[in-house]
Amino acid sequence: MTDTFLSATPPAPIRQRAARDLTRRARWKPAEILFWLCAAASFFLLPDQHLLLSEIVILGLFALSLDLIIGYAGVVTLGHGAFFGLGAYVAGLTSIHLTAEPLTGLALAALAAAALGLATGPLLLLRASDLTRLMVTLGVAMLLYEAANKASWLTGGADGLQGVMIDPLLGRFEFDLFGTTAYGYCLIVTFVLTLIARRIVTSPYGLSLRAIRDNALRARSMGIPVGPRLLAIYAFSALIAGIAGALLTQTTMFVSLDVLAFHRSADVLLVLVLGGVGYLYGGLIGAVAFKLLQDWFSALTPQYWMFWMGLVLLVVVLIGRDRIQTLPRTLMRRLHAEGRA
Amino acid sequence: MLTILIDGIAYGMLLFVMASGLAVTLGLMNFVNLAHGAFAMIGGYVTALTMNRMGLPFLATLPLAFLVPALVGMLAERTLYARMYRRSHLEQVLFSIALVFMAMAAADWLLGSSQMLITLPGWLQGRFEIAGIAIGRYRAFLILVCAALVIGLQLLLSRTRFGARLRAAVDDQRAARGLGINVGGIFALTFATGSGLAGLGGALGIEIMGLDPTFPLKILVYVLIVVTIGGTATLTGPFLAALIIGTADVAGKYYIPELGAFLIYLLMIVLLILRPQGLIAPAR
Amino acid sequence: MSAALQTINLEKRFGGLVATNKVSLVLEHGARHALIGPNGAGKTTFVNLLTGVLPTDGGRILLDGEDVTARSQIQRARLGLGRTFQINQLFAAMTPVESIGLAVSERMGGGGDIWRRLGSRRDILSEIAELVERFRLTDVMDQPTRALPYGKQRLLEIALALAGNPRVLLLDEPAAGVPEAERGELLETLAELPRDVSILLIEHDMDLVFSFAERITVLVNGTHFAEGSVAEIMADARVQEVYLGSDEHA
Amino acid sequence: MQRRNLLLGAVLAASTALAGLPALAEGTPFKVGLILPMTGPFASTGRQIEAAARLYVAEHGDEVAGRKIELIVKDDASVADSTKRLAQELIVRDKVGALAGFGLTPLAMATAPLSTRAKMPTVVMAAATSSVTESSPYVVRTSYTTPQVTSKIAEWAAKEGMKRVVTVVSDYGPGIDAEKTFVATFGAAGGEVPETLRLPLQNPDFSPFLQKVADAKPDAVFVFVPSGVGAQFMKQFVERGLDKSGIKLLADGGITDDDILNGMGDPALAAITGFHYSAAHDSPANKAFVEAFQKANPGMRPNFMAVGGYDGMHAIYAALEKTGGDSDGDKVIAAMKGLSWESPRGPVSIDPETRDIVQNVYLRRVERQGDQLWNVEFETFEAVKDPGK
Repeated sequence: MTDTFLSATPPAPIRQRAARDLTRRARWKPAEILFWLCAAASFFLLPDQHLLLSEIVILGLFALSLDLIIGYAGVVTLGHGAFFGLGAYVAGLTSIHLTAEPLTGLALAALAAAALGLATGPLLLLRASDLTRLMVTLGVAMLLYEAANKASWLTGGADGLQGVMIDPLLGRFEFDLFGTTAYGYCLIVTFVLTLIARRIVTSPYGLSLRAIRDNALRARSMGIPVGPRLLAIYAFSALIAGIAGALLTQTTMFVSLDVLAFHRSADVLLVLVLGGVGYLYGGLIGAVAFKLLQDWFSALTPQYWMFWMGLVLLVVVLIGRDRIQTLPRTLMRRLHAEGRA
Repeated sequence: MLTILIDGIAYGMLLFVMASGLAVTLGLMNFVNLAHGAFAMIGGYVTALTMNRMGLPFLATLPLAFLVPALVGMLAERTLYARMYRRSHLEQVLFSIALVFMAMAAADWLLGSSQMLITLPGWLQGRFEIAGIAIGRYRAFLILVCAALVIGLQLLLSRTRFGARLRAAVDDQRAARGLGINVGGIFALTFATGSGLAGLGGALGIEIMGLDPTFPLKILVYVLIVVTIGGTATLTGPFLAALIIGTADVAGKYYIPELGAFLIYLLMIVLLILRPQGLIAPAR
Repeated sequence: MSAALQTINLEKRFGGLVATNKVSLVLEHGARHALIGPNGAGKTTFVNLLTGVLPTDGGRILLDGEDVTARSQIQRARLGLGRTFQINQLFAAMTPVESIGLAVSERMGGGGDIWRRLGSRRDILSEIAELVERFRLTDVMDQPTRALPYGKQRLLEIALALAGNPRVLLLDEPAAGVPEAERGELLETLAELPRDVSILLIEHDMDLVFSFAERITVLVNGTHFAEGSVAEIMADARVQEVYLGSDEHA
Repeated sequence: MQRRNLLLGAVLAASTALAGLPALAEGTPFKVGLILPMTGPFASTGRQIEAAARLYVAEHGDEVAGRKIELIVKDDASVADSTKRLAQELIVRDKVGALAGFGLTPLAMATAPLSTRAKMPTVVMAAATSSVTESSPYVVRTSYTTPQVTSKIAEWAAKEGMKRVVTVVSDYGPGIDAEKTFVATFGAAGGEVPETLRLPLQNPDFSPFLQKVADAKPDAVFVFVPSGVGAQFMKQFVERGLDKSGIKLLADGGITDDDILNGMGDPALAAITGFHYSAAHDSPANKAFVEAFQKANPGMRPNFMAVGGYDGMHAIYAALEKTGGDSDGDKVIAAMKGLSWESPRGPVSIDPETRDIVQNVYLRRVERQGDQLWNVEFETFEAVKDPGK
């Protein structure tokens, strides 16, 4: 067999080099560690900002989920709000009808969103243009929105779902007015999920996703089952989006129809593109930048903040986000290189 | 029954005029311009302001509603859009949404956030009857104007030198340049035409859809639906799509009101599953 | 014993144009078989039919005696049908190690592992190392593919196909576009391909065909035109006229 | 991880200790957090309320009972979770003494639990669903409720001898509220509602629904749609000649919103509306209000949103006056209960039981006076309570 040919010479140094190359992406980079240190520091140093920070982290987690399919699987969607909204409603309904324990709500929301992802995923596998995918996913999200509006006996319709009460986290930490528990909770959930997502995108499975994104023709000819692989990441991405939605419900103790609205899906895409796709932190960084700018501008001018927001986005795009973004990365690489030397 | 059909066709025609410019930029120039609605809004405001503040008659404002957005479009194309042609679609999305944000805030600042309304001239109000079918005068007017536009546009693209040059520029920029075609100029003109059409659509649509600073986002989804279902390869595709969506929406709400808002999305999903490349797919 | 790969009356039409006209071809085990033909003879269409990129309009395809006509591209690949592409189909952002590792781990059933760390399976690592060396990619193994010289990319193209441990390998113009300086390396590597892999070489370049192939099939206008040993084909006057003649004009 | 938990616990303990939120001492400013949709589709609501609230402060001075009044305006773009977050920040960070604004029902509903928890007086200046005041004992409303107005329209229609009325409402909370109230009240008075139509919120063309109305051949059609949409509806109503075919157009006054009434042109003349406020209300208080408002905001005419904001500020001022500057939430709310005053819209009071506004409901028709259109009142129902409770 071929093996005789292959096992002719077992070159150990080459193997080591190969191993080093394969583990390269999974290695923790200083900037990543710095990012999480900053996040942890913000919890202790900025107690006044916990409410805004919670909102940022939730949006960031939502954008991260989108990055998994856009950045890693190369499939664009404009309907990711469907999963976010479903998670939000499931968490709200769980607290009203089943249990007010937050982690149960989180788990159920995740399951529901993943199930919806599995059910609607095949629509994305149509041989179609990006535009078609965008619109099909948008259509699904809008259908869900209208359904939630119609089913007001269940969802409260346009008035919103009332009566959401969440028990203290782990039975100890009550969700306080300052948003401290909420922020801690969101931050830890996001951190854990990022770790899991990170592990997945650096696994052999994650490598195969990148291969499909870069060259689906080749991937098929290598026998990679493209459809199931994409479906799996879509469902996982939906799961995370559902958790982000559930976090929003649990920290605000309210669900309204706009969790499913078009602007939810559009904003998250904006945030992700602003932060950059395909390196997992784009969503989180984009959320920080977007929300801080928005908060700052709307404090200055509640009526016309959108103008300044638009202007900043415009300048960012025109200068080229790459150039802005690679700055820290080039710095990092330089540091890295020095560290090695 | 026929009244409903005519209402639907008029609505579809209106959608087409607004969407046609997007079909051109997206299909021919391969640029995702989500700010398309902003040009429609400019056209709408031009008509509303010249009518309400300067007392121009409705018809006289329509050429202005085409020209002003076209000029703004050309200016924006030369200064901003031209830098974005080579970027990824996602960046184009970010770029054009940023423009939408700015346009919405600017409109709010300049003109206020309330609905802007116009009063049509008497001969366009009310309705008339042909063979027992009642037809709204304005809707008949819409159908006529839009039909003329559709034909004109088709002729422009297929029969004129400009159309031929545009197609050449789109097929292969480098070759077109080699033939001495001013590709940048062609693109600017095309973009201006698309923006002007959007503006005209916005002006014609005030009476039906209203006009306020959120207009660009409000029509965005409808316009995208039309372009996606129609496919970006031809103008005939979006035209058919606009008619289908227009009549289906109106008829659906009349006959099965319970499905009301669902219908348009369901229809879109089904059509896209059946024809993922659009009604009229690009030739291979 | 059945052939490694066999087609029976394979057909493909595009509208009115017959691209593949009832082609029957037998690829023996361990074969070094070349498929040649002038431009537009339907060689690439034939490869696309074999690999399942295009659906057939008639006829059957047997892989080791098993009918795979209705199987998908992915299933055929899993059954041991490997291919290279006329125009490189590589993963531009990945390194050769990653690309080859992907192919190896897919074959070993590790491609769907979501929790394992890359580079943690020793068996896979060994195979990567051997393939990297075999295909003379050692120097560039950890550089992004897009930065590789064209000849190296061509080698990687073949390495990826071989990494799937195919029983049958279709090489679609492997030497196309390779600069003269890098050509020798490529030819050597081709010559060293393991004997137990049955190879169908689709080629334009006669030097390569004559040095590599033991048997030749000539395709003209989508039709099986002639077949025989290298010597027979070289001596065939009809082939000279139809094929080699037209090649001079091309 | 252990250490992290400990730290987390410590911070939580420290912050819950602060959560008591002591009522601020006299002399410090009394801040009012005004959360409004300033951008997006409901931006005009925010604009009107903000303008009116600022007008009130300008007219009445920024000091009450020794406390300086500060307005903090925030934009929630009518997204409920933003409203909630902004409210929370205003409470814990800016230490406001009262929250106000709330353009839409879900925005108020999202904030209500927070008001209860922080004992925060919350003045709803716009949202009109009946149940808003039931969502928290700290909520007071100075706008109106949909059933309050709708029930009187239905009564009037029955009184005028109408037998068959079709309802057309936008398919969302307030619309459905209006539909239910109309059907119940009109039915109780012996009328018949042969068809109830619901419009999707995203609905650019009304023709199919108007065709249905025409098919049913009723005496009148009752309409409830968000205010910007109303103008479109009336135009298409007239375009189809429904007014000439003898179908009367009854509506909640939002449809002939004073803010944009002038732009609607003659189609607006077809409408008979019921509402709690018209800029044409004939009283000295209103004349002064309209004049001052237009002087401060050229080109704008105050509408029902403005009067809700104006009266909301009055409620806050009057309550502070009563408590002598004490901003304790319970005391402020207690002071608001039972307040009564002469508003630009007419006499109003706060029902001590429900904390909802009690006011006159007027029936109006649109008339042209000079080159302007006005909602002219022709019938008054006095001191109407919200029938929903």
